[in-house]
Amino acid sequence: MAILLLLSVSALTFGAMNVLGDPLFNILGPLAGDVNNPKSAALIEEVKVKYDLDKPLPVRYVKWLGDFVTGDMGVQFSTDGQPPVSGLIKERIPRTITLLIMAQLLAVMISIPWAAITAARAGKRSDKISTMNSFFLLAMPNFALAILLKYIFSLKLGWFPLTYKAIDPYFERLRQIFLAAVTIALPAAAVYQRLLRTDLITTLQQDFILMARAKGLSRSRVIFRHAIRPSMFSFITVVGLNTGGLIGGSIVVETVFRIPGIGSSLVESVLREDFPVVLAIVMLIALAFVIINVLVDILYSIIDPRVRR
Amino acid sequence: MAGTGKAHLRNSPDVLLSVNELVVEFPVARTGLKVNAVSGISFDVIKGETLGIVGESGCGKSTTGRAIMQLPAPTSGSIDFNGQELTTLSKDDMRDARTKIQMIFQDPISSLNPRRKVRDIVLEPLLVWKRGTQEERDILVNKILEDVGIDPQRAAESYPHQFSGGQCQRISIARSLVLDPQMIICDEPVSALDVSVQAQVINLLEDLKAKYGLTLIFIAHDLAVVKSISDRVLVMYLGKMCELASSDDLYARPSHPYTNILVDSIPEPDPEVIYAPTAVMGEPPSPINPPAGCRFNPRCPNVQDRCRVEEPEMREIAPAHFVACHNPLTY
Amino acid sequence: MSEETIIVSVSPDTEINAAIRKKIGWGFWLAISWVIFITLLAILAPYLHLKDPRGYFIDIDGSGRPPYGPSFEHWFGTDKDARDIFSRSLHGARISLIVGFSAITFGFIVGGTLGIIAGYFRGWLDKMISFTFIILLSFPSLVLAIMLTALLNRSLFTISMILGILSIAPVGRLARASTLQFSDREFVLAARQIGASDSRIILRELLPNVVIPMSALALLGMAVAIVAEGGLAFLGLSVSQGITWGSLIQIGSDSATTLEKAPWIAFFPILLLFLTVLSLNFAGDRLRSHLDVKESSL
Amino acid sequence: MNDSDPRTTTPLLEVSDLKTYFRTERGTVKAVDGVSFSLQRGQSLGIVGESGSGKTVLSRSIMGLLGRTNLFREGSIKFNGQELMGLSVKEMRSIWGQEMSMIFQDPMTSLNPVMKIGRQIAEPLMLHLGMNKSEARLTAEKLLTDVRIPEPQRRLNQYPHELSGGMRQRVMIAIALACGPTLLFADEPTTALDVTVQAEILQLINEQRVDRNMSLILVTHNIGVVAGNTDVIAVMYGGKIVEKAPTKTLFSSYKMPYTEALMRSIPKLRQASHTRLATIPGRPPDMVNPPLGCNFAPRCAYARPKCLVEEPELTVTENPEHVYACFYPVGSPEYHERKLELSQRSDLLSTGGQN
Repeated sequence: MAILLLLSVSALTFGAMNVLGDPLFNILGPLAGDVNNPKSAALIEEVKVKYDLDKPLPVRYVKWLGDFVTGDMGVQFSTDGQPPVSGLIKERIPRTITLLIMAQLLAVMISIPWAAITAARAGKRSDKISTMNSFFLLAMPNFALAILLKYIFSLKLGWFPLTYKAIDPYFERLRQIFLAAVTIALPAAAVYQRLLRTDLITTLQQDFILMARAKGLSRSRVIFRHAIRPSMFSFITVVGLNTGGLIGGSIVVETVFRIPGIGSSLVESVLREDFPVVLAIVMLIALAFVIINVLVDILYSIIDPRVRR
Repeated sequence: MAGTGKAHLRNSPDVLLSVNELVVEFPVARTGLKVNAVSGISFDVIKGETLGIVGESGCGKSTTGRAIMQLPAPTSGSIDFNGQELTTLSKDDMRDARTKIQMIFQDPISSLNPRRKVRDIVLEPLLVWKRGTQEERDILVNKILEDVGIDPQRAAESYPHQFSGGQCQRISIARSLVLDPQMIICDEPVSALDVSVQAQVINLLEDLKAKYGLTLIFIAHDLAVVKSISDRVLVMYLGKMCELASSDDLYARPSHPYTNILVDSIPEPDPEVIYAPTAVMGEPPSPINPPAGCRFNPRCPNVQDRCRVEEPEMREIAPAHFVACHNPLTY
Repeated sequence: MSEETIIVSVSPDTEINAAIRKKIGWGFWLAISWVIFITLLAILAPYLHLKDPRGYFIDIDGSGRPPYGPSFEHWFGTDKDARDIFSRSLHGARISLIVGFSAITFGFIVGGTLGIIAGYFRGWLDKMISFTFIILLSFPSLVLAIMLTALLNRSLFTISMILGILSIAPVGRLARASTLQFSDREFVLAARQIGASDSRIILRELLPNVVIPMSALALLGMAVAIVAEGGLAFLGLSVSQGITWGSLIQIGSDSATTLEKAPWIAFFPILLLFLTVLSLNFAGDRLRSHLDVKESSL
Repeated sequence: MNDSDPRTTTPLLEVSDLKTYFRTERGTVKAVDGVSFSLQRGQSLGIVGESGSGKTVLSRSIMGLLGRTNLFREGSIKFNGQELMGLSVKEMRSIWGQEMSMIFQDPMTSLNPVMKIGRQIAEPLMLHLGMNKSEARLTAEKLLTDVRIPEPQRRLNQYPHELSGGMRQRVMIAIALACGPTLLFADEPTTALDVTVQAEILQLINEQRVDRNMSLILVTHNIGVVAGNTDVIAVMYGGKIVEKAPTKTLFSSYKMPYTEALMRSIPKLRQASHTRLATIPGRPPDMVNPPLGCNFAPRCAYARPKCLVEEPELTVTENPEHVYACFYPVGSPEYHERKLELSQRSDLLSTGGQN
């Protein structure tokens, strides 16, 4: 199933790129339409052969797929003398992964205690205030939040550096990434909190919680031993699924904080109309996302004894 | 014991419904296994009779009721209704046949569309079949609503959630009556209701049966309720038949060990009746992998070697009293 | 932090349940009012005698150079080219709202139909449709949007369609799930046993039940689409002609100096975007919990 | 209080004028509205009522297991001579599990689905009795044997979903019995089970009650369930106890027309089939706006004008254990008079050709 999905996703992406877009035009620009000029025509032929554009689509797809799995993602169209796509990705991907892991950890670390506290006080004032807070966070588009945080913490308070420099010391770079990670993490934490809170409230209304209370267990034991675990299932699923949202967020946030990661290079290459790069990045993200979903499924069955067989 | 056979089928011109060797199986998702919900049931119902089907959860009694309506169609077996074989009907013919058999469900609230007004729900079948003029339809719907004890005025402006459970069940009954069916299959119609309301609905069904000349199949897990309303009772266990007899006979002389346990287990609302249920071992096995021989053998107090290998067939041990057991208790 | 705060259901008795039915509350109406207000302003923007959104209002007499801060003349201030932010924000609302509205409409029509069909007929049809949804969901939505904008021209129509495509899978999955849930309800069985046809059951029995709870999703989905459009515009990938909130924000934040010296350029459009998204989210959420509560009390 | 041992002189549980209201947006739900009764050590009390009668809320209110938001609770609950009303949750906790415990209706949802059964039983043992892990495990195994679960050792390592419904209910009983409580609440313990399983569970509860000299409060809607299993029965209607009597007395000489109607509306196996059942018209009262007088008056065939305006108090019959709340109880002259009228009217109706 997962493999079928991976193949469909990659074929679809490849197909869309090559059918909807015109690779020839992207390489040669206006020259591509200039078939009457023998000089251009020769160039077109040359490029077609060089990039396998003369072959039918399925053949190109199979060849491209073979290359892709072996790590060869082709060369960038637009700029001669640039490193191959794989080189670009290899350089940039660690930053994005750092950013995503940091953001995900922050979001989870914030959301669990937040949810536990609000669920235990559901309906009270502190819970209502927290609900309002999460509404505000959720209504703030990530680019706007990024600008706001950048304005406050980098420009006005100066706590975080304004730009990411690859030559900076590791800690300095991490600080820059940290602010970006917070930007992604805050709304994500709000999403997780709301979900976990709802599930916790549902769980707290179940008979087995009443049973646990009737045993005379303490409040914290009831919440942490009895209520949290059965409430975690959809939480885990959503944390997994939300990785897609975080990747989307990272595209925007990397642009705002000028972090040269995968996301910002996706935007750059789209603006440059550099197809191999766009294709490689989209594919990489989609594949990573599919794999994460599969992993979440497996994790889910490990945690819930009812699913385990 | 819980077994097959057709000795109890009657050969009468008045037979309205005759079910033969009905089998219903469901696949279990992803495993390739199947649930043997109903495994070879035969029974018949004559006009004007009330047949009760009783059994514990998972015995296939509701599945049987739905299989008659082809919702979903049974895996095999034949269902003869008024001379018409239901299992081979085309989709359109089946739609037509369904108007003559109607069904009432257990959950009165879930069986009414929450977003439609009550009167429209009752009117709907007439619109589907484009019966009568608008005026005729209005008269009929109002009459039936009054017959089941619902104020038509209120029904015209209210949604189901504005009625109590008992009233919703009355509305379901009204809906099943508007197409003037010959038979109504009642699937646990009172088990979701409070006792005081339960009695109202049972009495209503008895009255309507007489007034509209209906034939009823009454499915429930409560033996006392089934006995109260039925002429004959069929006891089911794990997709098979155990015993079939007139309801008074069945209670007075239960022959199948399972029927006996069932009768014994019911706590009578009377402290003078000493409550000492016969011990029964364990709980019903899974219908995915039913036991060989008589399906009741792992729990039967009188089990013998024969019961573990040979499946008993229904046989007449007294006039109109049938049992599927190798060594029945009475007679 | 006292002990008594663990809430435990007090719902053994149905009477109590019925009593907990909620009112939708004034917050919902406030939020809806804002959405209507901003929509009206956006529609009427060309007729409101606003300053020309493309005009340059360089203050020749004053000593300063643009950008000018908020003043009586320019309520929201101006950008570096001395263009009036207030007027531009209201004109920008037009594209944002049109895209949000048409995207979610498209998503609902396509996704909703597919979802209901999959949920009602089940079987291989369901498998195929569900697989399509899974494929669509295999792309993080912004990535899919970026890929498609890269391939297509960036007109108002295509951007709306692209965001509409993104909403197909989430809408469709919800429609499928609630169709599945409702087709198990006995009233659907009851409709089949009175002999109603499939199309009648879908239209008369299922559709009202599926669509009403989903109306809450429409509000939430519109918010998502508006944010997504904002994100694309911010990245320079949205509608190539015209002003949108996202592009205004981008102009205000393209360099650290602009952001530091003239934060209003970015902040006023952010505020409008924020309030609109907040209202849509809030109204949608209220509506959802309102409908859910009613549902559960049935 | 200190000079005499309350354990011998006072009943185990004494509830007086207990009120439990919930504030909702629709108004105040008077779920339990002034209930008083007492329960002796080792005695079993059945509380019978239809849905909405307040029987479940009553048992949870006595135990103090209701959440405190939007809750109003008043009256007195004396347990072993100690006043429970006003105790903090922390103080209640030492009573829960140890002195009082509860079995719930649905064994499916009352066990933690992601915790092994052994741990769920061991938990109160370790908490209240200070046992260590291995002691608790041994005791848990013994408890499972007590509730007649085969292969107890293997069961300890299983999750609830791996057991059948009846087995789960046995596990619940084991948990409730773990710390040797003196009072056991059983809230519809067999409603979710099949009849054959129900019989076993009821037997088990009763057996354990006698063995451990516990008191039992059995809450149910099924009169049959309490008939053979309790010493005393209290009938609840509209948040109040309307009649309470020793089991045999209640069945032989009920006084409340509601009790009568309830008994006669149940189909009984011993009756011939198609026996016409008695019905109670209408539906239970709305507990936000209960009727002015007797709660049952609007549905009562014997109600007179007084019943609609004045609320009857609990009255003692010649048997001091038998109380009821009715102005015109079964057997009173007014009751007979109305009964005669009713039978004449139904005769008229049937001869008049009306349906």
